[in-house]
Amino acid sequence: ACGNEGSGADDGKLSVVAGFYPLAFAAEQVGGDHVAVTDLTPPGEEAHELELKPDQMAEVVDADLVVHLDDFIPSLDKAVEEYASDNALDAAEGQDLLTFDGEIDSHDDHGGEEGHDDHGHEGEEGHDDHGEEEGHEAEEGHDHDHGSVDPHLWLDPTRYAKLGDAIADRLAEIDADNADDYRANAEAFGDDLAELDAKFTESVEGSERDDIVTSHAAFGYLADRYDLDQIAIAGLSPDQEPAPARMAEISDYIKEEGVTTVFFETVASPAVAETVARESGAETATLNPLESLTAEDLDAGDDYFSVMEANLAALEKALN
Amino acid sequence: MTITTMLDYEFIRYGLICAVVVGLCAPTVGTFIVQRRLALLGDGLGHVAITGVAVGLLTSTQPLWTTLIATVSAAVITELLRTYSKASGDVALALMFYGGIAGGVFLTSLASDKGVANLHSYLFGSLMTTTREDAVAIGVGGAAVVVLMVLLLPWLSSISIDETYARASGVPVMALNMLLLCTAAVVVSVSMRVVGLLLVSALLVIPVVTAAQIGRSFKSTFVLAMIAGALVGGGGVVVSALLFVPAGATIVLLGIALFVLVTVAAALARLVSKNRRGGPAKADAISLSSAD
Amino acid sequence: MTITTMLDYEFIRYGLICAVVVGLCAPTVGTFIVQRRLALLGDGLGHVAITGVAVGLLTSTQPLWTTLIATVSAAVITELLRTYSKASGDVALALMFYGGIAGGVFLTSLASDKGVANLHSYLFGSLMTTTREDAVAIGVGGAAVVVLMVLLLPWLSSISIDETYARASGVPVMALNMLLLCTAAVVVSVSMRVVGLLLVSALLVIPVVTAAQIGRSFKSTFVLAMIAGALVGGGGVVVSALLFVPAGATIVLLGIALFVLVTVAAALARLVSKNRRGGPAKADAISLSSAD
Amino acid sequence: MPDKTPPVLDVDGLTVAYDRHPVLDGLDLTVRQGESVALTGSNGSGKSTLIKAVLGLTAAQSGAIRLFGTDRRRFKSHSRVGYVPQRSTLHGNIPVTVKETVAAGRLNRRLPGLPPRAADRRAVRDAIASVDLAELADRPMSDLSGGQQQRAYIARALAGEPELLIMDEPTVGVDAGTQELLARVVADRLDHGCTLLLVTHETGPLNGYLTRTVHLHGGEKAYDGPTIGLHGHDDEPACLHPGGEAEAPAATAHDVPGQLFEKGRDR
Amino acid sequence: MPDKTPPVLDVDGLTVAYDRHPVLDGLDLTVRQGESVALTGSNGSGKSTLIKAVLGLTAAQSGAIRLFGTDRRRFKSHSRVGYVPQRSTLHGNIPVTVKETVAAGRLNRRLPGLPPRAADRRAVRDAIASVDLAELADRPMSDLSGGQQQRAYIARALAGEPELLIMDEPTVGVDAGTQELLARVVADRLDHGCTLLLVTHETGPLNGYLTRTVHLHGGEKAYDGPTIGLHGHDDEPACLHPGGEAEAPAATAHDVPGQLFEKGRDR
Ligand SMILES: Nc1ncnc2c1ncn2[C@@H]1O[C@H](COP(=O)(O)OP(=O)(O)OP(=O)(O)O)[C@@H](O)[C@H]1O
Ligand SMILES: Nc1ncnc2c1ncn2[C@@H]1O[C@H](COP(=O)(O)OP(=O)(O)OP(=O)(O)O)[C@@H](O)[C@H]1O
Ligand SMILES: [Mg+2]
Ligand SMILES: [Mg+2]
Ligand SMILES: [Zn+2]
Repeated sequence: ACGNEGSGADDGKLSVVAGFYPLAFAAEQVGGDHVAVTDLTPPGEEAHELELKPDQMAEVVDADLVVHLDDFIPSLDKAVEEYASDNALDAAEGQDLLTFDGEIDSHDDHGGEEGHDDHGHEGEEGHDDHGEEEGHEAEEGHDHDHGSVDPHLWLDPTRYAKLGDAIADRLAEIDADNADDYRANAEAFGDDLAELDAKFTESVEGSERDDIVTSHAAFGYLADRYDLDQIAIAGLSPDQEPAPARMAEISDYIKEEGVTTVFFETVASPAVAETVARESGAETATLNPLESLTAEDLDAGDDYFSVMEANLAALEKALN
Repeated sequence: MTITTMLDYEFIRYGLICAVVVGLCAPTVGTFIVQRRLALLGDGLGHVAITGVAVGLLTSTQPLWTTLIATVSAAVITELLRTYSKASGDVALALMFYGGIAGGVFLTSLASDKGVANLHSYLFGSLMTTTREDAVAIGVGGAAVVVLMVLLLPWLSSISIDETYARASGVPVMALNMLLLCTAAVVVSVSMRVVGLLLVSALLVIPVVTAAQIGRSFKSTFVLAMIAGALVGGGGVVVSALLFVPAGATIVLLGIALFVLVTVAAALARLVSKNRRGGPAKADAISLSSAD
Repeated sequence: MTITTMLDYEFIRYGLICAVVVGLCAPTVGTFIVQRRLALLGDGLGHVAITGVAVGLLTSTQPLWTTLIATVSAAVITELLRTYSKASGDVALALMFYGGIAGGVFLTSLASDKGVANLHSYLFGSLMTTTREDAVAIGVGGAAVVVLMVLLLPWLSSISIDETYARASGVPVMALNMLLLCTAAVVVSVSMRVVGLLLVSALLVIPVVTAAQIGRSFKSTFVLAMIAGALVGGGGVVVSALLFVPAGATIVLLGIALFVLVTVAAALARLVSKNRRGGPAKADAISLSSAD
Repeated sequence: MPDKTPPVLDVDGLTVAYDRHPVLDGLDLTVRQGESVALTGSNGSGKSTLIKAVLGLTAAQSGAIRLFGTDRRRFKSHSRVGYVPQRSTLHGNIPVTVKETVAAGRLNRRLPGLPPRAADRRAVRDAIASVDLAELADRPMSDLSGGQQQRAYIARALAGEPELLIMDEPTVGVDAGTQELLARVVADRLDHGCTLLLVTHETGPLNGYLTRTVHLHGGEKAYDGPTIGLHGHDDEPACLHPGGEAEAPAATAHDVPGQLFEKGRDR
Repeated sequence: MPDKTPPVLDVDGLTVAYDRHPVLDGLDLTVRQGESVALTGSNGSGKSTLIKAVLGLTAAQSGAIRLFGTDRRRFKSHSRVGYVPQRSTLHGNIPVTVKETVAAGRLNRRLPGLPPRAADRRAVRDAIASVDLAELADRPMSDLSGGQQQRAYIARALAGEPELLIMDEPTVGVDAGTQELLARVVADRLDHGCTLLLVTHETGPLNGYLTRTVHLHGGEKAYDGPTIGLHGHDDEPACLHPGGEAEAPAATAHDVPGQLFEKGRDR
């Protein structure tokens, strides 16, 4: 990489570039005043669809640390590999990752899980036509470019805390002068997350039901941590057009098991969830997978913790 | 799910209605579109719709309106390009395609903090999530389009078949062209919200080219295309419900299968009749000469 | 980033090289494609690539190979359809489009537990993340394509201009058609991994139609298209770096802007020369009659 | 006769140029009701251009065109004019029958959105019969031979029962039998007061009915007068024999003789 | 002469049918080197079909076709045959000049991938000059008038310096001056041993050089013999006057006279 003048160097701060919101949030929490964090995914934008613009590429090249998640934003992966491999931290490193197989739900005679497929659309050029593609098809919205590994590890507070520690270690290496501050910040971040984890455990453990019906399988880590059964309608991606038979099957299941709520995600179109809800007489509610926050969320002062609290409230209502 | 229990589900009933109506209605517009070699118009309009939604979100206007405005103006520009530059229809379409995508990407990148990211949820429907209101709207709108196209059939076919002659003989070519392309734009913009862009743009074309393999006149092709569209639409929903596969893609693949089947059958029929030509040929010749 | 510091970044240098090379090379294939009214071929091949990647993932084959196989066979099928059915080029393309998309959707839905989800990362590149190896590969491959197209120019143009005559006069039409479409398939499949599908399919068309507005012969259009492609490719990267906008979309919009500019300028030039026709007209007439 | 009937077509100082090449240069032409005019001239002399300008298919730089006394731009009775273009060709993906092709020539007598009346159907049928295509009426145009297609285009022009028939080399590729049939149709129309403007290079049965010849050369009328030498190479009568009866002074302005004259600067 | 030279084209029992309609029915035809043959017949009698079958543009149901003694399917010396199609038209988005169009007719003498040699360039230039288009050589085809375009297509066939020239109504829309020019070109080629097969409905200067006439009717040869009545309506000589010198017995098998004969069942 050339020209490593470091954009943050002007004001003496380390420059940290993060792929999308949860990574940026963790970096801010851990880095505190010593770092300037750039979130490559603008508020409200689909992370997977990100096309890096020349100025963003320059930021990646010049950054002191790039926090990314392998297989999540293809163009960032490639940029890191080529131009920032020494300064990069893969958020998945050292984590106990879930694959979509089986772990998430048991209802998949036909393709269920897998989470997400990818989609990219408006983002990079290519997609688009592409975008089209799915576009053509599906209802859309959120999506994920991940292979058979589920990337949404920040939805499990304990795994998210490990990411905080990893970032602290790297920052300490780069900026030994402030190493203690980073470690302390990471610890505080971990404590907040432990508290959140306790709240989830408490309310979910005492609940009547343990089925969560979602429009797609973004909540595997949440389900894994709290022993829930995630039943994803479209199976994989929210972009994927659901098979009518799958929708009928889930409607039947909802009726049989007395599930009360069908969840959809903030950024995805609620159409599939609403249709299944209408068919089965259940209600709909939102769960936020937190891949990115909208400008309104940020203006309203929301952050990871407040959104997770809202998710918890929605879960409590649905499970009891 | 079996073929008998399938209709117990409301969403399948509505999906079936929409698929059959779009199957009937899209080819009526599509026949003229295909005749003028604009087979990819539907897809192109879909690309432009992306820019339309982006503009709507940026200006805080209801995206349906900006989409309609964007697609209708794209249709008008395509027509003007075709008429006034040396470009043929496919070139005009290509410019619309790439301009539409690039415009959408560009606008989103300029103002990504306004929730523009979520374009696609404004764009793409799915057959299986249609509601009662959707079904009613599609039914009424579809019927209106079919009636309009049938009434104007001779005029629209004349401008599609030989535009220069139509112009010379006083047919209001420009007005009819605009009417046709704008109808296509409205059909695509409205129904892609409900049934998905792939489905509506494919049904604009595939039934028509299938019908053209066996049709012997413009009118018979028009009618056969409607029948093929409705068959494929309805059949696709049933098959997809039975086989655990997505409805939109199934309908399209079924349409392509029908096209292949019909094309091969027609080719075989030609071959067979050629080989036993001694018989019918002679008969033909006789009937012709006696009629003389 | 300023125009002077821009080239300090390696990724901009490589992106610039790739954009200019694709800008030079795509129109050489594109000229023949556009002449035969297949302007949307690039986009169609991209859609088919989706199915190719899906097959690769399902069968655990390297996706690049299945993509190549899928796009090349799609090109071959398009050509066969065009030759043997009554369908024209745009119809063959439309079938390929919709079949490609629907096939991809269908396959993914059948086997979504095999990591098929991740289609797009196998499909789409971005100009700003090209590496040295990418730049070298694109440079060598692009040069080979340009040389091939230039050498075969008279033959390829003859089949694009009047295919029936070419066949009657013994030109190996089928072989050349296949060569052309397969070259297009390879160019699209390979370079969309590096520079993105939007960019390569748009550069296949836009520079060519721009050149056709002012070219007076096939050959001059061919050359002008290469120049326009390289200009737009290079210019787009510079503009996008200066304005903080995505490179691919910028190049495409710049290309469309150039097209509009050239078209309007050409129309104005015609108008002006018409109005002062007294002068040149007379001169013309004289030179013609004296040459007689 | 010509001088007593009202003008059907009135072209006044018509100038048309493509790019930098002037094709028609201040052309005047008046055709009166009942006349039958042969429009001749070598290739590229502007015959088709004149016709296209009259029909509004090509923009004129200057000059006025009146059809039945009305300025072309305000002219709305399109059914009064029938047109056979030079070299019509098929395109499009969908089969179109002969009947459908011919019916397009009747549209200008129908109200948009309404079905054809009995008279419309009859006119189409008669037009098809008059070019002897009745047996092929329901066959797709693409199945027809070149000459048969040309006959369908002639029928299309006849279907509107026009008062002014403008035909650009209509008998190109049409066999002798049908040309005679057509000559009788034309004669019949002329008897009914119809006017005829016909571009031709050929000799044939039709030419016998063309009583006036207008010869274009260099963007101007080189000859305008009675047809000379009805049978034979009569497509260039005035120029090969620029006789004294030529009314157009332009004819004498050219001093190039015979062959060369025909391959002059206007190509 | 005809009987002494080797056969250039040999058609044996050729049968072609479109859909259920037979067009050619066991047709035999031999054309020998140096002959100049007029192929006549009413519209739809199968003239173009015969030519397309000879050139491999239409599949035959049965029969053999030999070109210069070689079966058509194995025939590779394409440069020995020149072809002017009936009704060529322009399509495509990119301008193509006259020179580029004509150069396509020379490709069969060039090696793929190699640049044209001086002889190739000269042949193209000469072909263009021979139809009097030299001044328009660098103009796009779309700027040309109908007759000028037709002349370019003729030049294209000449550019390959063929030994057998097959022309399907080549002089359609071509003015008298150019027709005479063309007649001289053809005469020159005939002098050099070239063979000519020409479809025509028209009379014109070219017809004087067509010494043999083959008349098609009902998918068979109705007449095959010397051309009768060289000037005048000579496109149907044998049928209007089925004289005794007709070698084809088929001609006498028809008992339909004159006019009706020409509009017979084969349309
Ligand atoms: N593609 C086709 N499909 C079906 N029928 C066809 C096709 N082409 C020609 N025909 C039929 O074959 C017959 C012979 O056609 P052909 O073009 O050979 O006639 P022709 O003698 O060249 O006539 P013309 O003088 O009008 O050019 C006609 O009756 C025509 O209807
Ligand atoms: N679209 C065009 N663009 C430029 N020039 C044109 C165009 N159409 C015709 N011309 C030129 O205008 C002149 C007159 O053409 P026009 O078609 O009127 O000739 P014509 O008399 O009908 O000839 P023909 O007997 O060959 O049909 C020709 O020199 C031709 O080159
Ligand atoms: Mg003309
Ligand atoms: Mg013919
Ligand atoms: Zn996700």
